[in-house]
Amino acid sequence: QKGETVRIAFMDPLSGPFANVGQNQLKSWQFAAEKLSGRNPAGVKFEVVGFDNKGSPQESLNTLKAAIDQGFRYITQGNGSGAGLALLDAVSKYNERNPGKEVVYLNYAAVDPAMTNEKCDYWHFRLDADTSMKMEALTSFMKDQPSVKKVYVIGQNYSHGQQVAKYFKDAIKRKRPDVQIVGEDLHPIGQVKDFAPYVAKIKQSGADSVLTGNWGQDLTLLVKAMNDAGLKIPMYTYYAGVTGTPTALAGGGDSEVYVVAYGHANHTGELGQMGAEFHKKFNDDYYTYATYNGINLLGAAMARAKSTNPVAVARAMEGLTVKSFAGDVTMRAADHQLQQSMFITKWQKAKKGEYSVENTGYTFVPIKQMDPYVSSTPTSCQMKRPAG
Amino acid sequence: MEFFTISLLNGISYGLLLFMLSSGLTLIFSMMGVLNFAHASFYMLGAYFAYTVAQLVGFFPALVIAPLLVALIGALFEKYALRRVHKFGHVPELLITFGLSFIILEMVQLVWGTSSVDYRVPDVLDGPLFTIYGTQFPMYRAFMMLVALLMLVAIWLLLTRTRIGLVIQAALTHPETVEALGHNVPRVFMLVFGGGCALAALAGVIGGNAFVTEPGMAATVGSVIFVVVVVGGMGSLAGAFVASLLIGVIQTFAVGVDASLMGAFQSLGMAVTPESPGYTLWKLKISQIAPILPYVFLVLILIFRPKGLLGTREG
Amino acid sequence: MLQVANLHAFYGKSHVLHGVEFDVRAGEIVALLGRNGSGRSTTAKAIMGMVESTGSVHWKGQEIQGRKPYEIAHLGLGYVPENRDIFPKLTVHQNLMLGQKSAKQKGRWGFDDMYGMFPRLKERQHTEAGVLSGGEQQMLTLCRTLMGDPDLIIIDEPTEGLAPKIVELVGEYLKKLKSRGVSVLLIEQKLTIAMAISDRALVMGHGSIVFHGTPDTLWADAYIRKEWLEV
Amino acid sequence: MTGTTPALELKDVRKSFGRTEIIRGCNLQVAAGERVAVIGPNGAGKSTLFNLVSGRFAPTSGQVLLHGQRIDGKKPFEINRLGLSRSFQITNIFPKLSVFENLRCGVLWSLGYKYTFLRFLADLHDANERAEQLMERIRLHKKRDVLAGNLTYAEQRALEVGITIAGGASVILLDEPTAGMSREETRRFIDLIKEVTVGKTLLTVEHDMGVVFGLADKIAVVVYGEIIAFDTPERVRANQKVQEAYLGSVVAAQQEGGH
Amino acid sequence: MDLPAAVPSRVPARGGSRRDFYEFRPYNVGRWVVWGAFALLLLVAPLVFTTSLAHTMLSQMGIAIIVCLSYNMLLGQGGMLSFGHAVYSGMGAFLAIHTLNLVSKGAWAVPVSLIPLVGGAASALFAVAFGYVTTKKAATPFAMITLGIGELVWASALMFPEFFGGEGGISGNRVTGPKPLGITFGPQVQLYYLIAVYTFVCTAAMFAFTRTPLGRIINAVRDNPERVEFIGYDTQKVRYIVFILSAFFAGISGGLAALNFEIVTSEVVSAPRSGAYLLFTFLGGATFFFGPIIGGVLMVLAFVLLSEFTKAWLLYLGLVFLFMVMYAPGGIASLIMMNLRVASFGRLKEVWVSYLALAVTALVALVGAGAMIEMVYHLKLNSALGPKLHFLGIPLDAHGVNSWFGAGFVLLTGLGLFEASRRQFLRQWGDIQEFIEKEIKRRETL
Ligand SMILES: Nc1ncnc2c1ncn2[C@@H]1O[C@H](COP(=O)(O)OP(=O)(O)OP(=O)(O)O)[C@@H](O)[C@H]1O
Ligand SMILES: Nc1ncnc2c1ncn2[C@@H]1O[C@H](COP(=O)(O)OP(=O)(O)OP(=O)(O)O)[C@@H](O)[C@H]1O
Ligand SMILES: CC(C)C[C@H](N)C(=O)O
Ligand SMILES: [Mg+2]
Ligand SMILES: [Mg+2]
Repeated sequence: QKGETVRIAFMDPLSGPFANVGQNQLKSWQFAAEKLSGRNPAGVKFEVVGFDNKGSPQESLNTLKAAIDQGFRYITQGNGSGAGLALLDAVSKYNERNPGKEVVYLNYAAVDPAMTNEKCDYWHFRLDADTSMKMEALTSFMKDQPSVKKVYVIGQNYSHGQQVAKYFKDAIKRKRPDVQIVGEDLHPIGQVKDFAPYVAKIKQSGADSVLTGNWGQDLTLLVKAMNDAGLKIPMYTYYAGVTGTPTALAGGGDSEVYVVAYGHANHTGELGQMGAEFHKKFNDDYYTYATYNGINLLGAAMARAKSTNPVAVARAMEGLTVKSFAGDVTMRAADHQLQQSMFITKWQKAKKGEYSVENTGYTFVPIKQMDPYVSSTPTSCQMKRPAG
Repeated sequence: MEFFTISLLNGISYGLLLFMLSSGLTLIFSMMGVLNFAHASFYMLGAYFAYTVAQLVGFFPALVIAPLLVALIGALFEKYALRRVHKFGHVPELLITFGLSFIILEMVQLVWGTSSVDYRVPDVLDGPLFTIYGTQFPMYRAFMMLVALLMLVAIWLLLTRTRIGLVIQAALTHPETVEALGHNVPRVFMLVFGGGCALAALAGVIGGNAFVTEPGMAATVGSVIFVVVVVGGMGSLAGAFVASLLIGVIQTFAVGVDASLMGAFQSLGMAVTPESPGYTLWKLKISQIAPILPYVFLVLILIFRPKGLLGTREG
Repeated sequence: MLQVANLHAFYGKSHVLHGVEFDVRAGEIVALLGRNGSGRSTTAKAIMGMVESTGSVHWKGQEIQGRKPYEIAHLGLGYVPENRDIFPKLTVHQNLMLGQKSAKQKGRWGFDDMYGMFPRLKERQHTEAGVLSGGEQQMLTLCRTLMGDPDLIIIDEPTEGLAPKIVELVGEYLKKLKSRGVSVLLIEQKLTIAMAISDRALVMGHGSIVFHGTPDTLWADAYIRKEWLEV
Repeated sequence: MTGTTPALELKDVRKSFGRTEIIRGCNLQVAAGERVAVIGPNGAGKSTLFNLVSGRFAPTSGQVLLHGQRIDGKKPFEINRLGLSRSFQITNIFPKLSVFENLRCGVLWSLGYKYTFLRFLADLHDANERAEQLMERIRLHKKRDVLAGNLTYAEQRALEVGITIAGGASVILLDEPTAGMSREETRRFIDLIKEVTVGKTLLTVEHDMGVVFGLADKIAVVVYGEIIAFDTPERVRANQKVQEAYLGSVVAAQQEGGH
Repeated sequence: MDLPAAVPSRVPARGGSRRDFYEFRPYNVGRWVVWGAFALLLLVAPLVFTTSLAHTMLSQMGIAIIVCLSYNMLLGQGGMLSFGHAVYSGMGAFLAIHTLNLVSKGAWAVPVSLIPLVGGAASALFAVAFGYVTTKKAATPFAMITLGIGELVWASALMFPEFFGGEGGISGNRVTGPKPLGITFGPQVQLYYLIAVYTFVCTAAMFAFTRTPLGRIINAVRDNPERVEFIGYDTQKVRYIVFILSAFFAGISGGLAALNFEIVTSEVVSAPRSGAYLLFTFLGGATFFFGPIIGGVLMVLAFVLLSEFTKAWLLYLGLVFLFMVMYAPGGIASLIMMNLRVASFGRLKEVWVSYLALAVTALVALVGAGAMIEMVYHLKLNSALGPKLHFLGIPLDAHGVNSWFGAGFVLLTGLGLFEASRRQFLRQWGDIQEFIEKEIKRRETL
């Protein structure tokens, strides 16, 4: 076991419109593997190889086959729940049909709650926090903001956007029944070129804050449009930190944007150093901290299982707790969802010593940290564990 | 009233923006009959060139230089690639622009990276122009509207004051005869294609910082600009202009309409519950489909008025 | 004025003209006769630089072989193609406009002359040329080329599809052109008209000139007529 | 009028494009089996008349009757199915299909094969035979597998007529079938037309008086959208109005005599 | 605008030399040989390529072949340029996976092997509805309506999770229902053979279609719709029926894809998917029946293999398209047919040497160009991992002058030699074509 090299197949878009995110995340995995390899209790080295799934669920299945043919037993994916769900399903079927050649799927960012609820699978482990967990954290923060009275919900009309809207409504009713939802808009994903009409609608509704699960262009254009119209109300978001978005946000001027995430841009300690080093090496930001947890978790599980065999490692990962950059994290056995601390961060000009995100002069500062239990949500998962 | 005014303003400015994006395509599509799928790519190139040029010499020089550079690329492409393919018909023409769009995309990613670049609105144009009912109207948006109108005037002059339009249209059916009458057809084609690309690039220079300059920007405007050209009527500049405004205004107002079929049924006394078949369809609000209304528009117009709003010919 | 020597022309690999030689002098009408497929149209196209060719074409003392069609047109050669290559989507008037080489050009003829010549065109001037009747299209092509104010005009079967009365008219106009100093190279099928107006006649067969002389000698030469014209 | 219904009848047919009236009340009765030449100055409306009869345009008013049945306003394919077929002044064939396929397409509907995709063409012996026969009759059998677009002009004209008669229509309209052909070819072609239209009603537009007088039983003269004369060749030629409007005295005399 | 190519009224005067007539028309013996070889190929392919990736790729090739052929019923045979063909293959896929799930639930008893037919029937139904409006028009209006409908369906696919399954799509399990002879379709090979059977049957059916009256009339409609109206056919109806038939086959392919991937997501109805069908059908060759077969195979190779080989795959793809459209607008099939024609006149062997020279020099040039492109990409994407990379097993140093110089040298030498052999080849080729023209003329006069 010691000195063994475990290869992980990374499958995410490396070409096409989401290549920027995929490239960054591949580098993050490779970087984390390089930094943390051999230092784990098992003494295993990790190597991450990129496969281009072009963001497509079907192509993901091809890359999965390719990876399996090349002897990979661990795969990781995160960019897009569509590909994620396809892989979860395919891995499950493959393992069932090919006993003895099992593959483990580490999901580092696909956040559809279904993956750890009704569609949960034994071979899937999620390192990110799912939409519902993030919403727990976010609403826990919002409920303490006295200024939040009238919220406008806007999102992309697809599963993620629909879920964000639904979980928000559930959670805020529980936590702050007095908060009014003054409007809700779901627009087709990636089709809106001009958000001004939406902003006009938000303004007319008298909202004092906006909640959105939008990402990419749908987020930046929304923020820009609000700025342009002089609508300065806080926005509560999920994905302001994804590659490219900070740059675009910075171009739009000052705005009050809050992000919920399991990390932030200004960590100190080992992760902080890694971030600085990553930046020096690639001139890019290291923000996919799930790679840090992922490598550590695998290492620990391999030590515990005394093997690198996926079957043993999967078993060992269940319920495993490791130290992370913000307290301990635990892989909940019931649904294979990592339980971890959550942060609310705020987008603002970086002060001296703060990390300038994407060299924009802006940063995400943590304004609230929440322990894992806060964001922990119940699961409906009925995990089918392999016999034996 | 307040919402109406603001929406109208938004609608018109969005319409003008659409026109700005599609004017070059109108020019090329209507005159040369080429479905230029790379149009949006030239738009993107314009934005990236402007980003780089603006860093070196400032925004306003970039406003001129970037379109010229792109025009040059477009003209070269016409001369060395498109022209050879012209005689094979329209599908090959279209496919070669398809191929070009891949190449431009990759080149852009190689040169400027896969992420968005920090291309900002120049300070002089940043900030609100006026405030109406407490909503600011950004100066840059007014600038965009102005440029769109200038584009309209420029193309209109080109089409009416010169015979380039006639030469091109004639050359579509009988290129050799037009040459024998003493017109340098290849040069005219090159100029028109280059000019169309320059217009796309100008839109990019202005759109790039108003929106986001990133490799995905071409794909996001890709098909909607075809809608404008077709709805307006192929071969009609005025049509494209009217179509842009119409689409802009309708789409903007549609965002404000939260009515749905479910509501309609309920007011007719029919109960629609989540269990009813097709519930998601019935509960879909008009505001939710606003951004895809242009496609609905496209299909309807082609069925009922295939010439387009102001067009004179089909196809 | 126009001297053609040893002209060969090709469509891709097929060799169509085999050393054509003739000349057209100033203010002369020359008829180019021959059977279908003998290469008359190709000769016209070769002079205009519209097909691949070798040999020599001298025009007003300049070698124009190998030049581009639009350059040749600017030197004062006009060409009326067969097939009525009108521009179907443009109006009659616009078709005529394209005949001019530039908007400012002032020539011996203007729109009014054309409309005077064929009043029918004036009536239809704002109609799309594509819907004109066959004969109207034929008139339009002729006028379009005249608008370019050429010194020599090559006309490929101008009377095809014209009513007999109009055919006569065209003949008269060609004579009028001549009287204004324009030379004409007339490619014709209808011997009657060609013989009536031309100063000289050429007969073409299998891609080369097999006869040249005056119309009268051609009338007299029964062998040529039988062998190469089949009349 | 005799007791038999005319093969083709026009009753006060009018057609305007925009504001201009092109056809101004045409009346015509063509008996079955008659050969009619339609002549008239350029732009008089001959082709337009054909377009109205064949369904390319609908008349603005008036009636068109084919064997006594109203066909005005019907679609071209409906009229064709009723037994009227036409050729075009400007060659209108299927350039990327072979000569044989062009002709076979022409016969398919009339043999009742309609839109079927459940039978092989190769097994349709009647259609194939008809197409082969036609090909021989229009003398294109040596070019059987040549793409129609690659034929010479005269051959394309022949094919145009071939497609027109392929469906076995009883009323045939030919629009300047010999345009662009040499005198020699024209003569051969006219013989061909005579041969293939035996027993059919034929209307043909022609400017070549030699052809007109050689081919037609009757001549209809269209001037400015009206039929000013419809009579036997001799009487039409003698008609003063026709001479003025159309023939022009000199040419009439010359063409009559041939060359 | 007339699509796909302007219809020349007389002899095609533009190009110069005449395009000659060649049709894919196997003689009876030849026909058996060709189809037998095709069947054999389908049969032995998975025995030759045995990795699991190869098996899924072969399966996908079968699927792609069917869908590209069905697309070509519109484009190549009917002159209908569709930007929304994925709507039909995709709808077939969705209906098929829903059917599969009903079967799994026991609600329906359709054998898994027949589910693709359900997909086909469903697509045909959609085509009955959508096609009614699209086929009212031809040429550009047709193209634009299909674009509009395609965008609408794609956008709706994400908005209606009940039917389309949202982002995750709908997944199913093909191991269900009765298992005749122990065939479960679990192992990829079993599914491959199912796909192979469908591929063979559908190809044969679509080929047969080209030999039927409707198949011929749609060609006529493509060439000259106006004239078709005057020989008794309603062009709109012709297009409509063909559109439905094409959708039927597209639906079958969608159904097979549903079985193959066991998941159907909204991407199957997407615009890029429709675009890919168009591109690859054209690349294969739309003017010949078998062109799209090549196109389908290439589509899978490009998307699955090429993208694994190199990050620059989109660039390569774009360049290939550019050059193919410029130099071989008839697609690969036309290149093959041109050579077959030369062969049938017994002159192919003369050009072998030239081909070899062309191939070798082109390869050299490509290696040079490829090395440079790869170095550029490496510098851009992976420079932090050090300047070293491997290209075709050759170690390169993206910072090293040697590598650049070497690659440039290879490229230039290759290009120079290629140009030389190209000139030589063109001369030879011209001679042969001239010979063939003459020969054809001679035979005509016999
Ligand atoms: N575009 C072309 N490609 C190949 N061959 C051609 C082309 N155009 C004409 N030809 C051939 O060239 C020869 C001469 O044709 P040309 O058109 O010059 O004859 P013509 O004397 O004008 O006859 P016509 O009376 O038909 O107009 C003919 O044999 C013809 O088949
Ligand atoms: N679609 C249309 N729109 C407007 N005008 C038209 C249309 N079609 C025909 N015309 C006009 O109608 C008149 C008659 O045309 P038509 O083609 O019937 O003449 P014709 O008698 O066949 O003449 P020719 O002998 O020259 O072919 C012409 O002046 C023509 O311009
Ligand atoms: C690109 C990412 C921000 C996408 C996101 N992970 C999602 O599930 O939709
Ligand atoms: Mg000629
Ligand atoms: Mg006519």
